[in-house]
This record gives sequence, C-alpha cells and structure tokens, in this order.
Amino acid sequence: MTRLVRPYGDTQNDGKVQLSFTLPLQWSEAADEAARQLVAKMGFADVQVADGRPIADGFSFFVVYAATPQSVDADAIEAPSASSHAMSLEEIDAFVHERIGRKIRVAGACIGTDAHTVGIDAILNMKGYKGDYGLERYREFETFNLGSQVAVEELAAYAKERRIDALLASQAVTQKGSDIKNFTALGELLEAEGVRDNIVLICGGPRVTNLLASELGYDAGFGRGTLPSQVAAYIAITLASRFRSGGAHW
Amino acid sequence: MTRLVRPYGDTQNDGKVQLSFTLPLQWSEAADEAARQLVAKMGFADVQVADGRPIADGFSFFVVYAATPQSVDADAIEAPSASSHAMSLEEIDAFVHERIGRKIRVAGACIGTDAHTVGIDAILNMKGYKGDYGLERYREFETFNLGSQVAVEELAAYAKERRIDALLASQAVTQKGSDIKNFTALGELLEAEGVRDNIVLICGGPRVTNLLASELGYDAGFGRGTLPSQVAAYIAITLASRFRSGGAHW
Amino acid sequence: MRLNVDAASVVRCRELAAAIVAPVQAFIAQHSTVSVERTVLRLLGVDGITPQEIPLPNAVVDALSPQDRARGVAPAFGRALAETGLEPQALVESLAAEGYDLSRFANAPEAAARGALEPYVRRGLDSIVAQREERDARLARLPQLPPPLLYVIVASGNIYEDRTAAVAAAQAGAQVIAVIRSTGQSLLDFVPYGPTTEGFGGTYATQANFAIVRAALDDASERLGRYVMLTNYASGLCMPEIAAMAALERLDMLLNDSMYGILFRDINMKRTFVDQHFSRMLNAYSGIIINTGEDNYLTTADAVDQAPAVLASQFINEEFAHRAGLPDDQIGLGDAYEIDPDQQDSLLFQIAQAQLAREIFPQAALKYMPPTKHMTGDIFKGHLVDALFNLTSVVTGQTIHLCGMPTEAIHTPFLGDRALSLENARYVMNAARHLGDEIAPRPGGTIERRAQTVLASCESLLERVASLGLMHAIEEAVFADVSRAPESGRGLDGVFARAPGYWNPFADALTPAQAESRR
Amino acid sequence: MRLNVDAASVVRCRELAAAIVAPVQAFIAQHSTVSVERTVLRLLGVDGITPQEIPLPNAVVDALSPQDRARGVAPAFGRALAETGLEPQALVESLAAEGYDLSRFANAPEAAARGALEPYVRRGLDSIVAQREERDARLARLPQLPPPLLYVIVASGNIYEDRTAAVAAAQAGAQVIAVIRSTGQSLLDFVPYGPTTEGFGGTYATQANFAIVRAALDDASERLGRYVMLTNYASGLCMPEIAAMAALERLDMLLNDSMYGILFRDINMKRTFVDQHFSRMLNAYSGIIINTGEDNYLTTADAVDQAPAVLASQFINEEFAHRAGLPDDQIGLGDAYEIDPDQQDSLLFQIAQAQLAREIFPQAALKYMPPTKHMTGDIFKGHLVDALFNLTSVVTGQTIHLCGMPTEAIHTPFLGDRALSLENARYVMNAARHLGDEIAPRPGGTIERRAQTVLASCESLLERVASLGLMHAIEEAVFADVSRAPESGRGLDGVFARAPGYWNPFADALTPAQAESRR
Ligand code: B12
Ligand code: B12
Ligand SMILES: Cc1ncc(COP(=O)(O)O)c(C=O)c1O
Ligand SMILES: Cc1ncc(COP(=O)(O)O)c(C=O)c1O
Repeated sequence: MTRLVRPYGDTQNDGKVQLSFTLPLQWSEAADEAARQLVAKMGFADVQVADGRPIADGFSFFVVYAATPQSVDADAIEAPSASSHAMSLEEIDAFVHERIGRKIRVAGACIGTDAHTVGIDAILNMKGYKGDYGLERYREFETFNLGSQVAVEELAAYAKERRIDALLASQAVTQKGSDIKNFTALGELLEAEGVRDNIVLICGGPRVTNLLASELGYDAGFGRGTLPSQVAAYIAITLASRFRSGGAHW
Repeated sequence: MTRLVRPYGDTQNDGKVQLSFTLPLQWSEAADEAARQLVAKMGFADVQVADGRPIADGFSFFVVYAATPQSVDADAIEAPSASSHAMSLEEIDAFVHERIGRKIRVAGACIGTDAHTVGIDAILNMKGYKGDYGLERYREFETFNLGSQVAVEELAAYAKERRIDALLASQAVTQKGSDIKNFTALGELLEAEGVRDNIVLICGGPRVTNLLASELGYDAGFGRGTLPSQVAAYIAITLASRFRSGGAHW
Repeated sequence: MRLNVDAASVVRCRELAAAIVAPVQAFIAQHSTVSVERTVLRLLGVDGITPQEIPLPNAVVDALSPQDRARGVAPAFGRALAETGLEPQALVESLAAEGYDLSRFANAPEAAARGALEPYVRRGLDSIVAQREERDARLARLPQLPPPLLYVIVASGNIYEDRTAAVAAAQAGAQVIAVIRSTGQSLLDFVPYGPTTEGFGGTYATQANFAIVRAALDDASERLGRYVMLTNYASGLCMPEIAAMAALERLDMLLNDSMYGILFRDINMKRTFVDQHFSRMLNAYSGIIINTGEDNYLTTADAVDQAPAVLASQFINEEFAHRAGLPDDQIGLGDAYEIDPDQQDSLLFQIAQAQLAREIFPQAALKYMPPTKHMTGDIFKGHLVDALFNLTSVVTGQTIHLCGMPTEAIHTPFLGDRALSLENARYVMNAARHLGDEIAPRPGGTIERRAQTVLASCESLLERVASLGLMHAIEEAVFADVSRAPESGRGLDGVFARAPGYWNPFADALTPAQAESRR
Repeated sequence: MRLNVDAASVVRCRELAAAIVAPVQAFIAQHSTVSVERTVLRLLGVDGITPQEIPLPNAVVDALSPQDRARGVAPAFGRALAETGLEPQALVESLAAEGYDLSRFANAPEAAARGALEPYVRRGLDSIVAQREERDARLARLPQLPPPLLYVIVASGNIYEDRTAAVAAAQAGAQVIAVIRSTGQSLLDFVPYGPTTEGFGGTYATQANFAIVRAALDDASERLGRYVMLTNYASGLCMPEIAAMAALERLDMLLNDSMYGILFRDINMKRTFVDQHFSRMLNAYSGIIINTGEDNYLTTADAVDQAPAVLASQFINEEFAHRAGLPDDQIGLGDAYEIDPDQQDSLLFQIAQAQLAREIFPQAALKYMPPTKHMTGDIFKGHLVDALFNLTSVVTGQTIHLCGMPTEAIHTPFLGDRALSLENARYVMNAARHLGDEIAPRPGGTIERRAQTVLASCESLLERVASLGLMHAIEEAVFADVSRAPESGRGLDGVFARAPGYWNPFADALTPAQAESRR
C-alpha cells in the first residue's frame, strides 16, 4: 500500500516549502524576478518572493515560499534505525554476560585528518553524553579510545592485532566528501585484511545515517544525538546473534 | 548576451539553497530519509538533511541544504521598476506646475473587503512614510483617500465622475488570490466605463511588483517599502508625457 | 525588576477612568440591544436556525413589537412558555408558522410568566456554573505551565484543519489556542450556525466550531497532563451572544474590548457600550478571562506616540470590567511590541512600557501581543524581533503571551511556523526565566524616564477625555485618530431604551453583587 | 552593569599569574628556536623558496651548524653580509649552490658583522613602524563603528573566493575579517609561500594571501568610510614568523595563545613558550591585537565547569603578554558563549561570566566567541542562540565579537550565512545598545553569586598551578584535561639553549623597555 506525502503548510497536500538563497546579482526588482523565475524553473508552483534584498555589491539574498508538486511514498521508504532496541546499562551488561560470556572489545577513533573527538568521546568516555554513561562505564565492555587523526591503516591494523569485536569510526568534517572517503577506505582495508566479518563495524558523526552506513558496507551508523547506550545495545545484540547463529567472530 | 546565474553558497555556481518544510509524518530516521528523497525528487543534488525533528504527533519539520542545477539568464529578465526617476517634493511640484499646468487629481483606496489602510495611507496622508511626505502634502496634487473596504464598482464610478487623473488601489490580503481578483475587476470596470485610458492606473501592496501590475494591465505597481515621492514622481512624469504626446487624459 | 512610578498619578488615572465611565454606565443601565435579548433566549436554551438560515434567537427578537422589545424578550417569552407549557426550544420551533411572533401570548399574568421562565433561567445559569467548575477541576488536575502563557492562533478557515493545527500547537508547547474569526464577522448582526469549513483569513465563530476544538483540546490536555485553553473573539455586533456561547462551550478567554468595535469596526458606540457590559457580566460569571484590544492602536499608528493612549485605554477597560464584576485576574489588558525594531534602544522602550503595565495592573492577566507591523518577508530577522519580544515578556512577567510568527508579513501561520514560534518562546523564556528578578533599572535611566513620561501623558489624556465625556471624546478622535459620532456606525437600530417593566432575568442574576452571592 | 567581585581575590590571582610565569620567562630568556631565527631572517628581508619549495629562511637556518645556531643566525648572517657586501635576499639567493651554508663566512670581526646587519635591522623595524603608522592614520581617517567589533570568518580554501567573501562581509557590516587557516597548518614547521587556492576547512596563511585580502579590504574601507580589520592565526609551530609577516602586511589582529598549541595541537611546551614570547614582542611593536584561545576549553568540555579554567588561562595569557610588552588594549583575551542553551537561566550564567571578564580586565580588548558546540542543524533555533549571545556581548561591553553562524553545525559559512549573522548582531546590539548602562544585577543574586564562584575557583586553580609550576601543571592535565610532558610534543628539536654570544638584534630592539623608547 502506498501513502503519498507532500509538505504541509496549513492544509493537507498544499506542498508549501520555504527556500532561501543568495544570487550573485545586484539587488533590484529584476533580481526579485530572477529569483522568482529560478524557483519556478526548479519546478515549484505558486512562487512568492517574500523578501529580496541586497547583502553586498553584486549579491542579493532571497526568502521564497512556493508549492512543490512532488511527493514521496512514505510506506516505500526503507530506513531501519540502528537505535531501535532500548536497554539500560545494567540490562546490557547482564545480556552480554549471559549471551556472550566474555567482555566485548571495542575500539574507537576519529579517523583521517579529522580532529573532532568530542563525538566519539561522548560514546566511549565514562562520562558519556546527556546523562547516558559511555562504554568505558560498562562492566562487559573493554574499550580502547585511539583519539583523533588516526590513519585508517593504523586503525585496521590495531583492530586485527587486538581482535577487536566492535570498531567505531567517527567523522565530523564532511567537506569535499572526506568523511565518505575515509569510511570507505577503512571498510576496504578490513576486507583486504580478511577480518571484516569478525568485526561489528560502526560509523558515526553528525552527518551519518544508518542508511548511509549500510550503503558504505558498515553494519550500522549513528548520527546526531546518539546516546552511548543505543550503541552498546546494538553491539551487544548484533554480536550475540552472531554467536548464536554461529556467524563469524573472534 | 546571456549571463547565467545560480545560487551562490561559498563558491561561484555551487547552486546552494536552503529549504525548510513540514511533512505529515511521525518523526523517525525514515522520515529524514523521506525528506531527503523528496528534495532529490525536486531535482536538487547533494541533498543534506541538516535537521529533522518531531513537532507534533504525526508531523515532522526539516531543514535541508542542497544544490540546484537550475540557473537563470540575468540579462533576459525584463522587470522595469516604476520607482526609477527619483525627484524631491519640490522638484515634482515644480515639474507638474510647468508641464501640466494644473493640479493632478489622485484618488486612492484599499479595495474589496480588505481593511488594511496603513499602506495606502502611508502613500496619501500628509505624514507619509519613513520621513517621506505623502501626496496630500504636495501643492500640485489634489488627493482623495476613500479609505478601506471600498467596492471596485464604487471606486470606478468615483474615478469617472471626479475625472481622476491617477487612481491608486491597495491590497494587503492576498489569500486565495483575492488581490488579483480585485485588481483585475477594477481594471475591467474602468475599460467598460471607457475611462481606462484617461487614468494613470496604479496598484500597490506588500505582494505587488511592477511586473505583476503590467500583467494585470495596470500602468504601474509598487510593493514593499514604497515611498510616496516615488509614486508622485511616477504619476507626474507619466501624465506629463501623455500631455506632451497628446495621449488620452481628461 | 521594579520601576519607580508616580503612585499618586496612578491613583489619579483610576479616579479619572471612574469619572469617565460613570455616565456611560448610567446610559447602559437604561438601555438594551437586540443582541442582549438574543442572548437571553440562547441562555434559556433557544438555538438553531430557520429554513432561511436565520438563527432562531434573531427570528424571535426581530418579530417582537417595539413595545414588547422595550420590555425585553423575557416577559413575552415567559408568557408564551406559561401558556403553551412547552420548553423553550420546542416553543420557538412551534412558532415557525407564525413567523416566530410572540404577541399572541398576551394573557398569562406576570407572575406566571416569571414562574414559567424561572426553571430555564436556573438551568442556563447552572450550565454556566457547571462549565466554570469543570474548568476549575481540570486546571487543578492538569495544571498549566507558569506564565507567560504561550498563545498561538489557528486561522485556516476550515474548522477541521484548525482542529489539527490546534492539537499540533498544543503538543508543540502552546498553552492557549485562539481560533481567529473569519474577517468581518464582527460586522454580522447574527452568529453563524453549525460547523464551518469556508472562512476568510480565519474561521467563523459558531457554537459548533467552539465545541469541536474544545473537545479536541480537552483530549490533548489529558495526554499532555496540562490544561490547554481555548479562546475566540467577542467584540463586534454579537458580543453578548458569543460570550454566552463561550460560557456554554467552556472557552477560557475571549477578545472583549469596550471600544474596539467602535474605533476599528465603526460599530455604533451606544450599541457597543451596552453589549460589552452584558457580555462581560457573562464572562465574569463563567470565569472567562477577557482580552482587550489596545494592540490595535499600535498597529495603525506610531507605537512610541501611542503608548499613552494604550495605557489610557487600559484604565478605561479596567473600569468597565470592574463595573461588570470582572475580578482583576480575569482582565487581560492588551499591549503589543510594535516599536520600530531598528530604532536604537527599542528594547529599552519596550521593557519600560511592558513593565509599566505590569506594575500599574499587578493582578491583571496582562495580554502581550507580538511585533506585527514591522515584520517583513525576512523571516530570519523577524524571528529575532520575536526573540526580543519573548525576552521582554518573561523579564516583565506578562501573563498571556501571543507568540509572534516569523512569517507574520507573509501568510496566516503554517503548522511549521507555529512550531518555530513556540520553540523561540520556550528557548528564550527558559534561558532568561529569572532575569527579571535579577536586574533593576537604573534610577533616572532611560527605562524609568520613559515609563514616567508615558504615565504622565496618559494622565493628561484621561483629563481631556473626562472633561469632554467619553462619547464626545471619541467623536473628537482622541483615540487612534478615529472619529465616531454617538449616532453613527453599525447596529444603532438595535439599541433601545428600556421601558418600565423591562426585565432581563440573567442581567438581574449577574449584576456583580448578585453574581458574587451565587459564586 | 556592575558586579561586586572580590577585588582582593583579583589582585591575588594576578600575583599568582606572575609567580607562575616568572620561571617560564627565565627559561625563555635562555633559549631560542628555529622559528625565532627564521623570523630574524624574514625581518632582514629574506623571503622566497628553493626549487624544492623550501622557504629560504628554513633553508638557511637548517643549514646552520649546531654551534652557529646556538649563537643565533644573526652573527653568521652578519659576517656573510660583511664579507659579500650583498644585501640579504641577494646573499641568500647566491648561496643556493652551497645549500645555503653560512659557515664559510668566518672571518669578518663581530663589529663588522653587526655593522653590516645594522641598516637591514633598521629597515626591518622601520617597515613595521611604517605599517603601524599607516594603520593609525587610516583609523583616524576611517574610524570604526563602536565596539563590540563585529568579526566574521571566511574559509573557502581559495584566497580569491575568500577575497570576494571578505569584501561582501565588510559591506554587510563586518568590522574584522578572519581568514581561517587551512586546518593543521599550525603543525607545519614552515610557512607556505605565495597565493593559494587549495585549502582544507580554511585557506593557508601565507604572506601573499595576507597581502591579497589586505589590499581588497583597504579598498573596501575607503568606500565604506570605516577601516576594516584583517586577522589570521599565529599559534602553532611558526608563531613568530607569522607575527612578522602579519606586521609587514598590516594585519590588525592575530590569534596568539601562550598555551593553545601545547594543549590542543600537542606542540612542545618549551617551543611554544619561547615562540609566543618573540611573536608577542613583534605583535606589541606592530600594534597588532592578539586574540587568545580560551574558547577551546569550552568547546571540548562542559562550559559551566570550565569557566574557572578559562579565567585562569586569561590571567596567565595576560601576564605573558605584559612580559612581551603588550599594552592591555592589544590583549584580546578569549571567552565563549558555550553553555547548553537549554539550561534554565543559561543567559544569566553567560552574562555573569562575560561581565566578570569585563570587570577584571577593564582595558583588555576582550574577544567573545559565539555558541558553536550546542548549535545544531536547526538554523532557526541557532539564530536565536546567537541573538542572546549578541545581547550578552553588548550588555557586558565586549570588545571583539565573533558573529555566530546559524549554519555552524552544517558547513563553513556561506556568503548569505554571514549576512544573516551580521544582521542578527546589528539588530540586537542596536536595539539593546545601552541596556548595559541601564541595569544593575541584584546584590547576592544568581548572576553575582555565579561570578563570585568562578573567581574563587579560579584562584584555587591558580594556587595549584603555582605550587606545581606551569610546565608540571600542564603535565598533570590541569588545563582542558589534557596532559603534555615538557619533553614531548612537536617541534622540541627546534628548541635550543642560547650560547654565550647569542645575538638577536630584533629581540634586543623589541625588549619592552627598548621598544617603548622607540615608540
Ligand atoms: C568543537 C568543534 C571543534 C573543536 C574540536 C575539539 C575536539 N577535540 O573535538 C576544534 C576547535 C579543535 C575544531 C577545529 C576545527 N573544526 Co570544528 N567544530 C566543532 C563544533 C563546534 C562542535 C563539534 C562537536 O563537538 N559536537 C558535539 C558532539 C557531541 O556532537 P557530534 O560530533 O555530532 O557527535 C555525536 C553524534 O554525531 C554521534 N557520533 C559522533 N561520532 C560518532 C562515532 C560513532 C562510532 C558513533 C556510534 C557515534 C558518533 O554521537 C555523538 C553524541 O551524540 C562543530 C560545529 C557543530 N556544532 O557541530 C565544528 C565543525 C565540525 N568544525 C568544522 C571545521 C571546518 C573545523 C576546522 C577545519 C576549522 C579550521 N579550519 O581550523 C578545524 C578542523 C580540525 C580538524 N583537523 O578536524 C566544521 C566542519 C564543516 C564540515 N561540515 O566539514 C564545523 C561543522 C563548524 C563549521 N560550520 O565550520 N572544531
Ligand atoms: C496592521 C495589520 C492589520 C490591522 C490593519 C489596520 C489598518 N487600518 O490597516 C488589523 C488589525 C485591522 C488587521 C486585520 C486583519 N488582518 Co492584518 N495585518 C496587519 C499587518 C500586521 C501590518 C500591515 C501594515 O500595516 N503594514 C505596514 C504598511 C506600511 O506596509 P504595506 O501595507 O506593505 O504598504 C506599503 C507598500 O506595500 C506600499 N503600498 C501598499 N498599498 C499601496 C497602494 C498603492 C497604490 C501604492 C502605490 C503603494 C502601496 O506602500 C506602503 C508603504 O511602503 C500585516 C502583517 C505585516 N507585517 O505585513 C497583517 C496581515 C496583512 N493581516 C492579515 C490578515 C489575515 C488579517 C485579518 C484577515 C485577520 C482576521 N482574521 O481578522 C484581518 C483582515 C481585516 C480585513 N478585512 O482586511 C494577513 C494577510 C495574509 C495574506 N497574505 O492574505 C497578514 C499578512 C498577517 C498574517 N500573516 O496573517 N491587520
Ligand atoms: C478586541 C478585539 N476584538 C476583535 C478583533 C477581531 O475581530 P474582527 O476582525 O472580526 O473585527 C480584534 C482583532 O484585532 C480585537 O483586538
Ligand atoms: C589561539 C588559536 N590559535 C590557532 C587556532 C587554529 O589553528 P589550527 O587549527 O591551525 O591549529 C585556534 C583555533 O581555535 C586558536 O584558538
């Protein structure tokens, strides 16, 4: 069954969208008209240039409201979240103790030239994030935080040598697709080293989605506002099922 | 010669645009994905859902950045402004005195059921707008402010009977295209009465552009932030040229 | 935060307001209006429309002979009840054939008429009390968040879209929902009937529409664990009727200004004065908070110049409200944040004005309106002006806070606009929650001096009104530069002098003293 | 606005800072670094790169024998000038064949060497003075708007796009433009050469890039009738060289922190301490305002907890700055608005912290950084947090104001983002321009108590550092929870003890006393 949805202004399916952008044009009524025509060309109907003004010599800024004829089928969208199974620290530790019977070895780092460690630290450090303790606080996790600007080669080697169960890679800088490049490189290296299957491979960062992660061949991806316990639960459950199903693991 | 322009983010032609909209969906990672797909369907590239969050049961709000492949030819845009010739009150009065030799009769009103008089008052009343005196202050203009909620029939009849030189119609309410309807009706009535050509017909309001005005068969249109002197100058110059060229007038 | 304002001047302003209102109140006591009489019928249980879609209360009152009308609809209707033994609604329906003419019921003696009416009068009053108590009970069980109470409008024109929008807004943090009226309804001399889906710039105020949104908000309140209030507009030609409908459907607030209709809708002043009094007696009795419309002075003229007029109007509205038995905490005096945002130190001026009202009317449920006139299509700038408005409101402890919309200059609010607007208010008010307790304005500083100037000019304005007399002052365009003559304006024909024997059982029951005793 | 802070505690903190810095200063006096020596060459007029793209100053200094290096590059270079009679640049170019080795010029007596160097030393100093005077003249002719000075960043990676962005920002109201460095440049032990169009998260700091933007801004300043300042980053492995380049190209400010490189870039502490001193002497002499990096403490850890560390770092940066001859008005101590915006009364806490710095460092050119860590993809909310930041800045009288971007969490600023951000600052600061003079915080209130707590904790933190000694305290991770050992970190090999006969003509000329006399 399909369920087409459109943007909602004040009435079902009115398709109302707000846009803003800069044009490299000196402001004038003609510039407003250029903005109107541009948005019309984008396929919008009912284009209203609510505001157009000069912001510098040769540059004008516009705020536009318009209606889009496009819609998406909400029921056709596949984007399973990796944060679905909520468990508490205690529950997770108990779960791991029972189903896995040994500590899970987790390593994390901010890879490439990226020095943004606050995100990965929020997941790994004792302190945690928004009152949710980090993995270091879990009895059943043994955590290694490699810090920032870690080369993917280094991380892959480390994972192999230390027989890491779950590998956590972080990227905050996304300029020129540097995040995608680094994530991909890491995945390929682990494949090459023949250890990919033994590892629950996870990426994260403000721009990461679980969908993107699977496209990159990762087991899971976590984005904005992730809580450590969501990651811990995912790791525990995924690994447990691998153990049960006799899937690959160290 | 053509000059294609695209939105400017931080680099020529990167086409970067900001969008925001509400979707009638419960928030989830899938809703973010729905937003991403929707914007992609609109024809944008490089779609980034910067923010997606629940704003109510069954409604989510999104902020998106994306790049449009569309562009407009800045040199092909025709949108002459009606406010081009700047003159001071004194200059305008002198000009009228010399070229027309009699007072110009101006009538204005907020038409239809629209009761927003502040705009038209800003143009007509002594006090004026932003320190620029209104038409009532001009020696060479005789002004009649009919106020608000004036039926177009009434206004047309009034213009014919008083032999009005310049007729000013205002609309602030634009819901369901009521402004367009009313402006059009007024123009047609004046045609029917056979007085259209004798009158400099002007419309105005926050949503009015000079281009829209000409599409509606008006002589000129004035929008946001119009100053009375701009309107006065336009009326004086237009009427003077009609007098000179022996064009129609009372 | 505490300003040092001239207490003597405040006392003097109140004395002047009393002197200004007294003669008008005398006039009110001697008159009634068709809308007051229609309200009596509605409270007796008469509702519905004729085949020609004329509301039954209008049909009956319009059919009254001048003599009957002059004594009020109650005596005639009471006689009809006594002679037919029918209950009110059945009676009126039975009169369709005779054009709703009550004149043929001439026999029943007055005592019988009163006796026949009595149970229905009690029923009417009881159902109002029941709703008031229902509100109190819900508020006790589902306490609101502390003020400023976040208030947003819905205005789609379609009551069902409005319902969706109202519930969404409540979930996004709104504590009060206003269903904006279809424009110009204030000029209709009847109240439309039934659920409506076509409106212009708003949705018609009908009893059915009230009920639809009330039910949805009661449901939402339960889920949210806090009571969400509902409000609409009374001011206009049907002030008392809408007050009655609101009482019966448990609205919690009503726009109800003693002069708005006169100044901004050219409704006859006598009609308005008489109507506002009876409607406010009903508001008082039903525990409904009134909202006055001083903000309109600021949207139509310069906000800095108009500040004294706003304050003067607040004093007059307060006096009329007290005369109708409204306690201070049910008086939502209006003000707005309309000074040009690009004026240097505009924030200081706004704080001065808002704090002045707070200190002069310490118990009032002050209603603070957002920036509108200076909002433009630049939604980013507009969002910032709203932020400083939100800051001013929390710092000066306003009670009812209308959230400004970033899209104010563009369209009636989208569902998403309301969410952004509420996010703005919640963020700013939380971040500055106790700033007002923290800071004191410098004695003799800009803020204090501005407050003193406004109060002083207000006092002289009231002096002028008192000497002219309110009706004449309005004719002299003392308020909002608008001149209205006592005999001009809409609805004058619906005003009439009360003849000896005039009787309005509800007015009697609701005269402040009476009402007090019944509380 | 005035807080009642414990003056005695402030005095005590300054004494502690002095005690903390003294031993480090002694160490500095006995050491030099490769980057200091390269700076000497640059000031003598040596520039350009080898065919292998090694900057000539690096080539010459790297070719020095340990013994020669220990006496500083000046004596050896002076002898070479004396013996060849060439001028500096020509001399160095002539040495390409010998790998830029100066050792063969061993004959000229010291007096001759000094004499040969003297005119070029004077030339170097004179060109710095010329730029300083040029700045003074332009500022007199093109006065800036009153503080807070609105500061925005450009960061496209391409110096020509940056130029476009810088001019547009100036026209939109910016008073200071920072060209953000390509990331990690602070880790390079040389300064890239020439105009650059490829950068990562920023644009390389090169002398040519400085000149390109400076010229564009001088032009814009003339049109705008107000002088627009230019700034860049010094902190890193090349602090003194960048300070010299900035002096020659008339930058007006430089990020220059005495500990940033150590804590946040793992640069060796000895290297950093020696480098920052010489670079700051140059900044002092060239009239450049330094900006310190305390904001970094707040982005990496909780802002409420870190407030005392920020204040402690400000005291230490101030002391190091004074030791280098920087007057207070050239000391831009850093702070930032990084408390979780959703914390109740966060605005009160921010005001307390900002006002505390303002009162403790009344003459300092305080640099206030915007909210960044808590910014999200919700640009509408972000714009509001920036608004309260702007309000706090104007109310507490900050000097240098980095405008926050609504898109902070999304991308390096777009041209339109900067326009919105400047509109935000201009609107809020104008609307609240004199609010700071108007309000007094309640004695014993939240704001005052918070300020007192921060000061008290800062004092005990400094006590601890003083007792441990700064270098050891850093090892103990007293700052930003980062531990750095005296012998660890980048660039240690570039640090060396001064041998007897060590000579640095610029250091001599710029020792505070000397510099004073030359001013
Ligand atoms: C703090 C900060 C810094 C600090 C970093 C300190 C540190 N030790 O981390 C400093 C000042 C050093 C810095 C430097 C730079 N920064 Co920076 N920085 C930020 C800032 C303000 C906050 C990031 C942050 O800490 N967020 C808080 C954390 C908790 O959120 P998070 O990272 O999203 O993490 C959460 C989730 O994503 C998830 N998560 C994250 N990683 C992972 C990994 C796994 C496995 C999992 C499961 C989950 C997970 O869980 C976390 C908790 O929920 C952002 C702007 C912003 N508001 O986002 C800019 C920002 C990221 N920085 C930026 C830039 C450009 C830089 C510089 C290049 C600037 C320069 N030219 O010097 C340098 C680069 C240094 C480098 N080599 O990387 C840009 C990136 C632009 C882009 N999209 O590419 C941003 C967006 C600012 C901007 N608009 O320009 N920065
Ligand atoms: C003030 C105001 C009112 C006042 C009007 C008082 C009065 N006497 O005018 C009151 C409170 C009565 C009011 C009522 C309503 N309003 Co109203 N109101 C506004 C408000 C806040 C400001 C308008 C204004 O005065 N702008 C200032 C003037 C100077 O600007 P201006 O009109 O653009 O005029 C300038 C130019 O456009 C030009 N110009 C204008 N006309 C003309 C004509 C000519 C010939 C020329 C040359 C130039 C010219 O020159 C002027 C000076 O530069 C706007 C929101 C906004 N910020 O725009 C809403 C707004 C216009 N109102 C709106 C609505 C819906 C209503 C109501 C329907 C609400 C209701 N349900 O009751 C009623 C309608 C009443 C009616 N029948 O029209 C909507 C309209 C939505 C839409 N796009 O259709 C708006 C946009 C608010 C909103 N977002 O909902 N309103
Ligand atoms: C007190 C009061 N009543 C009523 C209204 C609106 O009523 P209408 O637009 O139907 O006249 C307003 C609007 O500003 C008001 O302030
Ligand atoms: C004092 C100081 N110097 C330098 C920098 C940036 O230098 P880099 O990113 O090249 O290390 C910063 C950035 O926060 C800083 O605060």
